[in-house]
Amino acid sequence: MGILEVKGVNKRFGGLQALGDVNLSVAENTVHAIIGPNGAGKSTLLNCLVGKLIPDTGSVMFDGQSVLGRTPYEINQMGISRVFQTPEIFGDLTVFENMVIPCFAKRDGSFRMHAFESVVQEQDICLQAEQMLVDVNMQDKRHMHAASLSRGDKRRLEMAMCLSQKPRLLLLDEPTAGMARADTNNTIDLLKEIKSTRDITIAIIEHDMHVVFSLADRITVLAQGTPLVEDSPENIRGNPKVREAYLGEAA
Amino acid sequence: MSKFNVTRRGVLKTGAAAGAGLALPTIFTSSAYAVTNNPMGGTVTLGFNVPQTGAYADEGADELRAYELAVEHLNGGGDGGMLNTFSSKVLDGTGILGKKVEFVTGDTQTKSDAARASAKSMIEKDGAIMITGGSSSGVAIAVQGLCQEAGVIFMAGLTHSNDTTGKDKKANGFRHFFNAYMSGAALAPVLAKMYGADRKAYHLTADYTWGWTQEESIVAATEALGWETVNTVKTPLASTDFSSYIAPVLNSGADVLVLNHYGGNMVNSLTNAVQFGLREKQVNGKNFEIVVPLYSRLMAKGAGENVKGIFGSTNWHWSLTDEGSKAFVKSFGTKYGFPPSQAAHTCYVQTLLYADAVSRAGSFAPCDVAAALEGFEFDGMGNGKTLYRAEDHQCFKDVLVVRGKENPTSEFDLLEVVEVTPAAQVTYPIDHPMFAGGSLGQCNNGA
Amino acid sequence: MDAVLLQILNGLDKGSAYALIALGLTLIFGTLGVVNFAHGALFMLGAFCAVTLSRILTLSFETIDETKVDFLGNPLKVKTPYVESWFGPETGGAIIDWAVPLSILFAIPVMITIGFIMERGLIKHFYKRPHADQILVTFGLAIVLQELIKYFFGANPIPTPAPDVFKGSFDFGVLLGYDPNVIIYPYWRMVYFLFSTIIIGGVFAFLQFTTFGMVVRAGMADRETVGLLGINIDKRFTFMFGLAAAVAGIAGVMYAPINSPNYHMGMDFLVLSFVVVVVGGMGSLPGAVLAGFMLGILESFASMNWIKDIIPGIDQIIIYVVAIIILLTRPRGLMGRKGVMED
Amino acid sequence: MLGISKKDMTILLVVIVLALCAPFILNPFPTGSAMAQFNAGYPDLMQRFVIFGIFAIGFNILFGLTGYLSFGHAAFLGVGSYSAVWMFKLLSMNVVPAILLSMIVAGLFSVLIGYVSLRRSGIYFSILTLAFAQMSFNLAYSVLTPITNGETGLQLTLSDKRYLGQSVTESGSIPVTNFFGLEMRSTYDLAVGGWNFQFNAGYYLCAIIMIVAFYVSMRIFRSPFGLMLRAVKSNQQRLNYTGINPKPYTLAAFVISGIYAGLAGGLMASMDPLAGAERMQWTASGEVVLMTILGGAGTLIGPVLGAGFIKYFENIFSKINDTVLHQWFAFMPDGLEDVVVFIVHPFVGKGWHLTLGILFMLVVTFLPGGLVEGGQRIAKLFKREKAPAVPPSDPEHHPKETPHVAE
Repeated sequence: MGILEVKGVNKRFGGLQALGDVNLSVAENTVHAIIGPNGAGKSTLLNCLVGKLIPDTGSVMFDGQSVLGRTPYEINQMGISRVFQTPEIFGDLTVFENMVIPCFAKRDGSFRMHAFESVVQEQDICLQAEQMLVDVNMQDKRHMHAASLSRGDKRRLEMAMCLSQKPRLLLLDEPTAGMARADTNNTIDLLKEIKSTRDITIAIIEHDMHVVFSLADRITVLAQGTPLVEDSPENIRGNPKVREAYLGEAA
Repeated sequence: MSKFNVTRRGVLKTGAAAGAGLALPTIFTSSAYAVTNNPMGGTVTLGFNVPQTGAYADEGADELRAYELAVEHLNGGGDGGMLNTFSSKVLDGTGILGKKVEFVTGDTQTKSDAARASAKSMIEKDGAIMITGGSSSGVAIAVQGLCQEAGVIFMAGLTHSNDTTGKDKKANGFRHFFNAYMSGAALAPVLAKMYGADRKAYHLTADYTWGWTQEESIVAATEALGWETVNTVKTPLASTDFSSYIAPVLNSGADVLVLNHYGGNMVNSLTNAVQFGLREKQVNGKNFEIVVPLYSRLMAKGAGENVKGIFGSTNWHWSLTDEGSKAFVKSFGTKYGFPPSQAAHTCYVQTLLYADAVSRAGSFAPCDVAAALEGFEFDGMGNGKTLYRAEDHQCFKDVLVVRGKENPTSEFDLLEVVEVTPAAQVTYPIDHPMFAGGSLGQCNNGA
Repeated sequence: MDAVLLQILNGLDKGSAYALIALGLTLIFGTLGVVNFAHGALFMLGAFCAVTLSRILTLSFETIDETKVDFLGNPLKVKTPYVESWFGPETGGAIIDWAVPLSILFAIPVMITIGFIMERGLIKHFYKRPHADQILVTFGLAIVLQELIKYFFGANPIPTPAPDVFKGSFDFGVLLGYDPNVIIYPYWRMVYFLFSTIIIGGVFAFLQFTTFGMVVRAGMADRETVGLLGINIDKRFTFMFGLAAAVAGIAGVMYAPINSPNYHMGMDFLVLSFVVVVVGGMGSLPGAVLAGFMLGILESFASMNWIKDIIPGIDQIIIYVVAIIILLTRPRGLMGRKGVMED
Repeated sequence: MLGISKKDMTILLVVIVLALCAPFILNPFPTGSAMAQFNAGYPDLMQRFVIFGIFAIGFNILFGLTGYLSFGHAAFLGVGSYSAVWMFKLLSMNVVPAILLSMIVAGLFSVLIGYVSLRRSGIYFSILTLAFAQMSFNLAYSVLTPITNGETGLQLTLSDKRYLGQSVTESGSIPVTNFFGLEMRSTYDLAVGGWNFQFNAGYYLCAIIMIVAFYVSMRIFRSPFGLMLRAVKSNQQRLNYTGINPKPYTLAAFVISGIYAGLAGGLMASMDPLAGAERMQWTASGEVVLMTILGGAGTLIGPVLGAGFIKYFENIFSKINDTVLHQWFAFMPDGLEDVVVFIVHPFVGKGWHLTLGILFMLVVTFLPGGLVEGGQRIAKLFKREKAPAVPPSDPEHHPKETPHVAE
């Protein structure tokens, strides 16, 4: 039994079958990559996991509980954090304030009317945020506006924000899309470090095979909205069906 | 540091008199025996509170011209205007009680809030001893209430609602302008004479207090003479296009349309009604007619040719030929190049009446002034013999029934006076139901 | 039934006024991304183009008529328009009579020029600024424009009649077999409705069938991409602003005989036309037109007596009630696109 | 101290000093001088400054922090005023119950409108709030006249029953509003040389409430709640995926700002017991938007500055007439005097709208951050002379331009 169990999920947009009978099981404390050509339904699947979309049929269970019908913030409170393809951060706020928000969310839940305390007096929260900034090596940028960070820093910040919530499942949506090789390698290192130092399950959608094969423990290949095959990286590499459907053109 | 001299009222007054001789604002102080803004130096300040922005700005501008003229005449400038024809002769062109008249102006924006703020600033900051002006009843009633509380005299400008001297009357407030009841009483007999007693009327009424009192008055007056009221329809204040209210009129069986609108509403509803060709139609075998009970020449100008032949009532018109009107038109026309409006006339007269009352009372104290105005009978101010009734502070005087002129000779020559209804015919008992409720209360000297 | 037909006619007319202004607002918003609070003022300026032209046409010389006197008792100065003395009273009178239709020719260049100046001088500096700033600056501009008009023309409405031919009304009822006088409709309002339809159709045709229009539509959909194609979209957008100003202007010209123009008529329309635009869906031209007609007709229905008897005061609030219902049932108005002005 | 940082303490102290010394600060010119026209230190206007300051401070909590632009906040002010006047009519002339009721009623009303309107965002939200407010205004002006007294506005009359107080005073007039016996209109005058300073009880009540309101808003700005509100403005998507539900936060901000508006309305009625329907019109809602943006949206002190700026124009510039102009320029030779008066004339008195419009355009064009930014630029100029400018560390005082170009 994996921490995330997707069973028989279908999703149609008008005449287009975006997802057709998707079954997926992500085991705890593994890195599970989902790959597939453009339009294979990777993003749709991800959106079904986080509550942005509701599948037409099927079930999505996280740690034994259904996520269907829940809103994104409820699903996040269950322990799923999501990193976006283009970093979604609070551009108007400082780096430090960006880090503080997930810490509050973790401690206080989805809403709390703490209108009369001061942020700076919440010492435990501030310490946590500070520590996380040190962890990702951004403490010197704590007063900068997040919008003025470089793209790589934004990604790191977003990742750090997600990690500071200590999620049980981290969803990464093409974390290296559009990155230069060096940045990509840095990201891989960062993810490797996360994987080795924390008890965390990671599901990653990725185009870059280099990234996928450096990180993944299991790989699911999606094609035309249906899982083609699920296996270990080595077997995927040698699978002729995958080669034909996907790697043949892409790799 | 000993210059810091914390004083109560009494000490201050001497200081002020010693200063530039200015009336200092003293509103709302708690010390007794004083009069709000009692002028101590050689000048007296009047507050002219008129709409300077918004739809009534032109009317406000005309009021302001009249006030400036009145001040000029009070101070002995110009040709003296109505001072020469006024039946009371105490004003001699040396200001009021020997004090030179100065004035401050404010913008009512035709909103009761803004008007009160503006009046308050004149009282608190500029030391105005009397507030006058305005172009709508809502504003007049709101400012009248303020002046009552602040202890200054309010000489209303253009306000036509029955309530101003009805349920909302105040001891410190006085109205020279006529009211909706008087419009009805003056207009109905003329309408019955011109259009016959067997008529069916359809009313369109601006949906706020003034509109309602006018509708009530006209309905009562016309029904008393045999007319039937087919329907009364309220139109939203914000309306600019009245087509959907006018279109069903013809099919309602009515043969007269009464537009209880003023200002921009009146211009638009009349224009729309004429556009629909109502006046060329025949209903019940009679010519369809339109009536605008409250006319204003300034506003009628906005309706252009559409006013031709349409009956209404007005407080005063420049074509009157009595000595007072002629004197006023002459000095106003000479100074500004065009004849004054009825609003200008009322504002001019109100200023003179106030100055006269102060002079006769020998005091600026509102209670003394009020006593001098109450029951005051005068003549030579344009509407014949006039009485400021003591019980409700309403002026009773002749009312004009007018009609849009068919062949105007100039852009000012829009209305012709059809009948001058004598004051007796528009006078009503003090306990008339349309004016029921409310009481003057006690006059307030303020301070 | 007759009452309903009558109110549909009235509604079409009101609706065409709303639709025309909303169309211009949407053109500017859709192409330039600017919320133009000064659009009502452009409508007002258009109406005052009509006033100005009729003032110009009636420029007069004075002769003194000794037989009559003016209000001060002096000999009366009689004014004769130059036009009448040049072309004779017959032709001259006809020219003056047709001042409003003629004003269209006058208003188009004037309004396009005003639009160009506005866009180049002010609006273009606000493309990248928050909507709140755009609203504030255009609101300031609207105040300035209307105060200028007030300064020169006064606050009172100025009568601007339609040509005599269009006086009176047409009896539709007789045509449909009703009694006379049941469904009547003024000729000039019919002209206004037809005119609006033509303008609206013209704008759509222009956007649909010309290359220029296609580029603009593409720009409305995705500005950056079109910019990347090397098309000078800015110049075209300037032109669009001029076009929108001209549409608002001639709408104002034609509206002048319906209600005498005054300096704040733009503000009176502004709020309503914003409601119309939003109910139609931000950035959607068909939505703006549809919502304009729909709200116009519903407003007319709400003024019917028996409806007012059931719900007193409904005609005061109908537009807002409808707006609330539509926005709550259709998140982005009738035809709005996702993500436009939602943050 | 007071749970705020040293820097905030300084700002608060400045506000306190400005508010308490306003009768001096706003009356810089001797009463008799030609410039006395520009004095604003009389009770009514000072009260308006702080009352609209409160209104704008509250509005800023919604608009400045969350970015939700409400075009209907005047409705809450109006509702607050009506409740306060009703309290005076029915209960007593003490302002405390009136103000409390106005806050409660405005709060409830804003829960209702906020709950519905916040189902949409962006301009759709704005138009929903506008629609609700315009409905309130139109109905208050006409159909609801029995409750609101329509066109004239709700006022006190001699026949009001006051269950905890007298209907009529011994002298036969309507009793005045008071704070446990202290009459709101009582004023002490202080004459110093040519100056005349007025200290009004009502003003000081308003000023103290404004200081408290300012302090509360400061605490909100610095609180986790305030941080969440800014996060709502910055990126709602991220907030959702960070486990935070933006809805209750925005609704809470909406209601808080509604209560502030109700408080302002209640205070207005307490200073001058009349509630006019125009208070609820869209122009009144627009006014508070203008105040906030003009002063600097999202900054602490900006809205107060903006409120003062607009109210000053409305009340001072509108009163300058030609006679005053001639007095000012009397020192010039006659011909020149007339020319100058002719040039200045369109901009003052009845032309005050024109000046205001031009100033809006200038401020928005050249000071995107509002008057606060203007102040900062001036301060920077001075600093630069002494030392190189230090990069600012306080984000609230540097509202970033957020490009919102539609698509």
